[in-house]
Amino acid sequence: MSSSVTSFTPVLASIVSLLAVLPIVLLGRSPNAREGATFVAAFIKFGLVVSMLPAILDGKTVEYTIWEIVPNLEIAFRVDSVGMLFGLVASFLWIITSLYSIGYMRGLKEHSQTRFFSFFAVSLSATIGVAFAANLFTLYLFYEMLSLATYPLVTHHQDKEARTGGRTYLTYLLTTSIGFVLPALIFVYIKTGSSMDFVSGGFLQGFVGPTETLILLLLFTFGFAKAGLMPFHSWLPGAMVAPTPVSALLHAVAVVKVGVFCIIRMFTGVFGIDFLKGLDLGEVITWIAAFTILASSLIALTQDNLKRRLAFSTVGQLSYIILGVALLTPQGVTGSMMHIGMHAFGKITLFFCAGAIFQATGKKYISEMVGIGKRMPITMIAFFIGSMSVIGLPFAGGFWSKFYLLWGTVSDGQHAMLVVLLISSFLNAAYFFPICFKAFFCSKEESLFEARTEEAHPCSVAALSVTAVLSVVLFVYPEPFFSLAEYATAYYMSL
Amino acid sequence: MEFFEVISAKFNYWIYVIIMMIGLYAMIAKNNMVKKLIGMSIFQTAIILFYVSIGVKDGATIPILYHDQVHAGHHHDDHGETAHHESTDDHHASTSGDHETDKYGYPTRHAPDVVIDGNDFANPLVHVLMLTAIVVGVATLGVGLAITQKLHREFGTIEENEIHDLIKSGK
Amino acid sequence: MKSLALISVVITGWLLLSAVGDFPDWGDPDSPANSYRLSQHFVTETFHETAVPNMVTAVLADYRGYDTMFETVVIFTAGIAIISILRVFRTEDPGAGGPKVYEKRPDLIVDTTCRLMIPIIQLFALYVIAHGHHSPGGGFQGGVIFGASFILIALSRDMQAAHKWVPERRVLNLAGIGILIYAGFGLASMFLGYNFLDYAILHKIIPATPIEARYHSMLGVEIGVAFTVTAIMYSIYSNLASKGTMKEGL
Amino acid sequence: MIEQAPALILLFPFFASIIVALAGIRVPGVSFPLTVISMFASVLSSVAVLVRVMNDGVIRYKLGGWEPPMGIEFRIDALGALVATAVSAVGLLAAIYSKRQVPAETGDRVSQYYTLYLLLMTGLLGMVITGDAFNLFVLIEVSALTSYALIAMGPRRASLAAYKYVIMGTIGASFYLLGVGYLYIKTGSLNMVDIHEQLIARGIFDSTAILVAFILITVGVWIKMAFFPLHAWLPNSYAYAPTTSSAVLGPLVTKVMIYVMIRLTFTVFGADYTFGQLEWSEVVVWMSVAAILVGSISALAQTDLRKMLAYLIIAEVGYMVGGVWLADDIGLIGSIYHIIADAFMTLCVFLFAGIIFAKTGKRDLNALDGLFTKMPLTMVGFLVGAFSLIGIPPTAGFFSKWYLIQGGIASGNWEYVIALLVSSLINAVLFFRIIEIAYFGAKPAEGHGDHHHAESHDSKISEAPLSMLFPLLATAALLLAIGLYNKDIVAIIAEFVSLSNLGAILP
Amino acid sequence: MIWQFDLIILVFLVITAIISLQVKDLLAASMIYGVYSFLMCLLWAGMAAVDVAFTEAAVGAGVSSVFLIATVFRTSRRSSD
Repeated sequence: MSSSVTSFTPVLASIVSLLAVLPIVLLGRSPNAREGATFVAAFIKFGLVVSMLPAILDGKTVEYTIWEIVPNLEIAFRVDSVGMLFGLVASFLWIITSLYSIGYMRGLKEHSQTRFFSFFAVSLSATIGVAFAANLFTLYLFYEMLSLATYPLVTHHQDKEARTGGRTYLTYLLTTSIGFVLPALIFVYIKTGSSMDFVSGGFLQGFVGPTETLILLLLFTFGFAKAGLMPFHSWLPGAMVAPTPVSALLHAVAVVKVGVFCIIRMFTGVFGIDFLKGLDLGEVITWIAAFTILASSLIALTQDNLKRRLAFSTVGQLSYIILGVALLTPQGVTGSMMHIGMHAFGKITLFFCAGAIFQATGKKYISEMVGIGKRMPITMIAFFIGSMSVIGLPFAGGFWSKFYLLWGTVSDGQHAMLVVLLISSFLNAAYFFPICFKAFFCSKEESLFEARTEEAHPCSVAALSVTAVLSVVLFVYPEPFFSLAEYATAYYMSL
Repeated sequence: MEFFEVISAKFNYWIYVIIMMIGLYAMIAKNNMVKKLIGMSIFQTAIILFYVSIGVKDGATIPILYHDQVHAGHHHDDHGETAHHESTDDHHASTSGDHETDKYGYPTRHAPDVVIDGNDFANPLVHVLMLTAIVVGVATLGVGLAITQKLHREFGTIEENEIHDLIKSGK
Repeated sequence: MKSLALISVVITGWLLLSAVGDFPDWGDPDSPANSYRLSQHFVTETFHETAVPNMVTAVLADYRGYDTMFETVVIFTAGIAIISILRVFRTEDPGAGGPKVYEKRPDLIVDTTCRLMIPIIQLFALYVIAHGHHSPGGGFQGGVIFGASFILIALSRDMQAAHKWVPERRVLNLAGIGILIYAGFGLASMFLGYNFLDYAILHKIIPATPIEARYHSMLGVEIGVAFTVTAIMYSIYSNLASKGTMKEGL
Repeated sequence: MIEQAPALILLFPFFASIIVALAGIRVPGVSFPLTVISMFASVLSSVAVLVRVMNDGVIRYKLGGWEPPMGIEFRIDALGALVATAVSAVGLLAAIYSKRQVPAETGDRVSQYYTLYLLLMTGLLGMVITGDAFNLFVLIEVSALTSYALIAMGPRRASLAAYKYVIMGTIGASFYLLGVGYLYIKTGSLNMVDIHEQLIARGIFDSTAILVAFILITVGVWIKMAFFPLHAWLPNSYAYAPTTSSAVLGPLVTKVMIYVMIRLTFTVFGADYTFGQLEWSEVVVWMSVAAILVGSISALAQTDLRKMLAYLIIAEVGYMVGGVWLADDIGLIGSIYHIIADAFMTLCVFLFAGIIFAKTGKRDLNALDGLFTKMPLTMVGFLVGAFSLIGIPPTAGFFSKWYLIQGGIASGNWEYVIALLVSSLINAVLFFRIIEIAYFGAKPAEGHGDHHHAESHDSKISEAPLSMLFPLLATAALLLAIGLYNKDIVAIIAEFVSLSNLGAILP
Repeated sequence: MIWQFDLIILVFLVITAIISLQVKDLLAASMIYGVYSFLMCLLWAGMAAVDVAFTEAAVGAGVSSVFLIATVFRTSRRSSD
């Protein structure tokens, strides 16, 4: 991990989608060309990210400094293994989601599609920016950009409900980022006087006392409210008013993962695992995460709206990631990082399914979906696979990350957390399987659907099939995520 | 008399404060706009009084040179002017034997023979400043009165509380 | 409002009075203000440096000429401001509200007296302007007196009579030209290579030594000031007295 | 001519104002081009001076050729040159905006308007570059008289506001004058630098008169800048003035007064005295906290767009005064940087308010209904300004908050930090309220998935005319540029701050 | 400068200032303000500030009073306080 390559690629990877906004807007009159532009940008982006993969797997980092914006503080990019992992997931899923959104938006004849695709591209730019940020300042910059760029997406419908959802969304995100992260950021800047680069073992050690560390830790952990840690989670269900592709990519992948990614960065690159271990501060966060996991799972059980249930499931799953890294054990950290990828594929499948159901039948509530398996078999099979992945059952990628998380609890003797994880897995199963079960196994009388097969727009179906298949593939071949996570763990825990 | 001596040493400064406070009070408390502006003028003249008091010197007169001093200067001046018209160089050769000249041969000091005692004349600087302040005062008064008239044209009154009532009642 | 006023008056008054004890005695020639080189210089050196016996005029128009230029600008601003606030250009009903101004009764005594007085006033004003170097007075005082003579015309006859002398356009032209005269001296110094308002360099274009150039330039700027002040004083009066209509005065 | 650049900064608008007054009455059409040309020339001169100051250090320009303290001098250091550049640039942009609105809002008084406008700019620029305490008073009055008139040219309520401003402004200016008198009686000098030297030479920092002078000057300047609780004149004045007037008064008058406060605090009294000897920093910072909170919360209660912005100015004034009185290098840098940033962001939102008023004729927030589809470019410009006021990177507002908060933390004034953050959030609420109205419409559709209501607006794009749009977008671009190049601006400011001797007096 | 003379004028100044602000008839107030200015002018002349006194006589006692009176004629003579 010592050597680094200077290359403009990370910057390009980030801004390519920002640049794509121009053709998207200009081609707004002809939808096919516009979506073509989106795809081209998406593929270029993915290609750029992948092109850096060999270097990362070689143990190098790719760096580029744009310029020093505040004295001693640069806007800089650095791709390391964690960032690469996240960047891979996000840029790949953009392609899939674009495919899916075309189906969804056209299927429902949504308005203002140009605006939708433009801001989608901007959001992706911000996401990759976060993934490849070299220091805390750059990270914050893109974090804020993401909050604002997603606002028009969340409120796409421009009705009263959207306004309420949008308000909640921004209130939570801006309050926490301006109220918590910004002062913490400036405090860190003053205390260390450094450029706040993420480095192995953190850079805070020796600059701040234990109390300050605790306060900073809490400020950062809650401040990155995109991670949905309770009590700052309620924007997430609120944001479900967005069109489903938005919910899928942003609220199962980009936005929330940006939140947890930031927290991982805090633990590994800012505070340093060893430093936190020395002060015994991980435990505070683990308990908060544990509470969030259980509470959100229980709430999810009570939800009838499918997207809201998925949203609360997401809240819980995000806390897995936080919990994993807060365990401060190598296996926990590895599990956390892997979970970013694994959960992404699982959850996006689920959201795609929910969107496809709405698109084809207009149904939003779980109670209305009895017998839907016969109407939309592909979709519901995919839904089943996605559920398995999220629950952490074998034959889906989620198994591996769950496995590492559990190992992480055991290896450090934190049995309480082990219990929490197990209970929550059980709860996960409890809120997903009934849906699948009732979809397929119901009597003719119970079924609310006529027995004819009618799937959603083919683009949508293709998209959700791909992600479902990939979830299974990741069980068989978790290698890319696994090795990246291993690298990262080794680097940040100086093993 | 000693008591008066003590008082006389500073009483100007005390009374200027009193006058100024009268003006300030009127500016804030009065309702009538013209009254407020009168208060403003009183307030400003009090400040001018303060400044003028700074410049007073015991035993000094108005800051204009005595006639004989000027006369000496003017004599020289007239001479210089005529000489200048004829030939600059001659003029300086003849008159500036012991007087300083700059590199172009012009005198650097007018009438260097005149001796002026600094304590003979009151401080002219404050007078200059206060000329400006008086002008500023009348300018502000004029603008204030113009606004008052405009308000009267629009609201039909020059009492501030009545205008507030009119605005509140939505007229 | 009254209590607020009382509180602020008491606080300010107490503050100001508390500092009085710290002042030098009234009339003390050795107080810092009077003995510092600044005022000493103005008293002892003004004549040598500018050849003007009235130190106030010299300091006003030369040493602090920049201030004085803006003093003139203040007057000018006030004139323009009052026109922009009050003047009614359109011929709609102007004097809505307000008491009816008294019927104009031509009064022989007033009329005759003013007729006699006004030339004298104007002559005196010119004297004050021109003789400001040697006696109290100068552009401001003279200008105000000159302006007052027009005000007197407007008061004793009516505004239209005064307008024959100084129609509105001419007033504004005079005011602008006054400032241009003042600033023109500054600009001329600048074009000749010295700093703004450094009259000494003007000896290159007027036949005089640098010191005399200062002396004469001061007269020039005083005349500029007088132009502006005359015009604006009358302009302010005519606007205020006619409530912006410029039709009939008081 | 480069030696004369300091004088040219204000001579261009000054001469132009006279020419406009003379020629504009006959040919009203010349007023606008003359104004813009002279302001542009003024910007160029300011930039020239700025470059020279950065290369050669402080410029002293002796007016009339007299050696200070006998004569008046311009004394332009890095701070003055920077602020002069910003002021003239804002003046230029606001002038361009006024092209259509002046005839529309002031009727027959176009030439008077531009005369006053240019005189206002003359006064403000003069205040920035002068080095003489009394000259400052004269220029304060020039700019004050023009402001009164520019405000009173508005509709009915504007006159009342202007009247209050006359009274308050005169009290403020007179206090300042009195304070200068107190300094003069103790030091005998009027030149700012010379006063400071005399204060040191005579060793009279303990004197009550100096203390009272300090209080009078500070309070006088506070009144002029509408610092809480002396702000009562501001909201109505800026809200009811013609939009063209508030577009130039809002950004500039308060900011220049803050510059004056900094100038007097550091050049005349010196940091040692202000922050070392007088231990009032705490009190003033608390006052600024109150200003920030009161300004923000009052803004929240407004439905009139410009009144809301006027209250925001009060909060912003609190930022800057607080930043100065943190008595911290970074805080001071933040304050000065905020002067620049805030001038442009206030200009940006006031231009926006003006455009809305010009297009719809309405003042309240509901006038913004559905504006994203009708005037997308205007909204883009506004968004940048709004984000800057909220403090979202990479706009200028973010970085000024960055430095201010840094100063607050470094000096341990946590209440100030919290107030800044709270006000940021309140600004977010304020502006997202506007954004919501513009985006969703005043009354969004009830049901979910009303997908077509926006479609009906699409065809009706009706942007503001270019003379209004250009300044708005230029301001927005400048805000981004100021944000992105904040390091260079801060380097200029640091030049001044390093001379301010602030670091030495801190414990 | 004769301080007894000054003191008397100063006392009169305070009195005229108060009266001009208290009297309810604005025309009278304007006139008394003129008196006040004139006294001020005398005082300054006594303090050797002839130029200032001259200006005050012309501006304060003269033109300012005329402006005030013009406004009073054009608006209203009555004052509530």
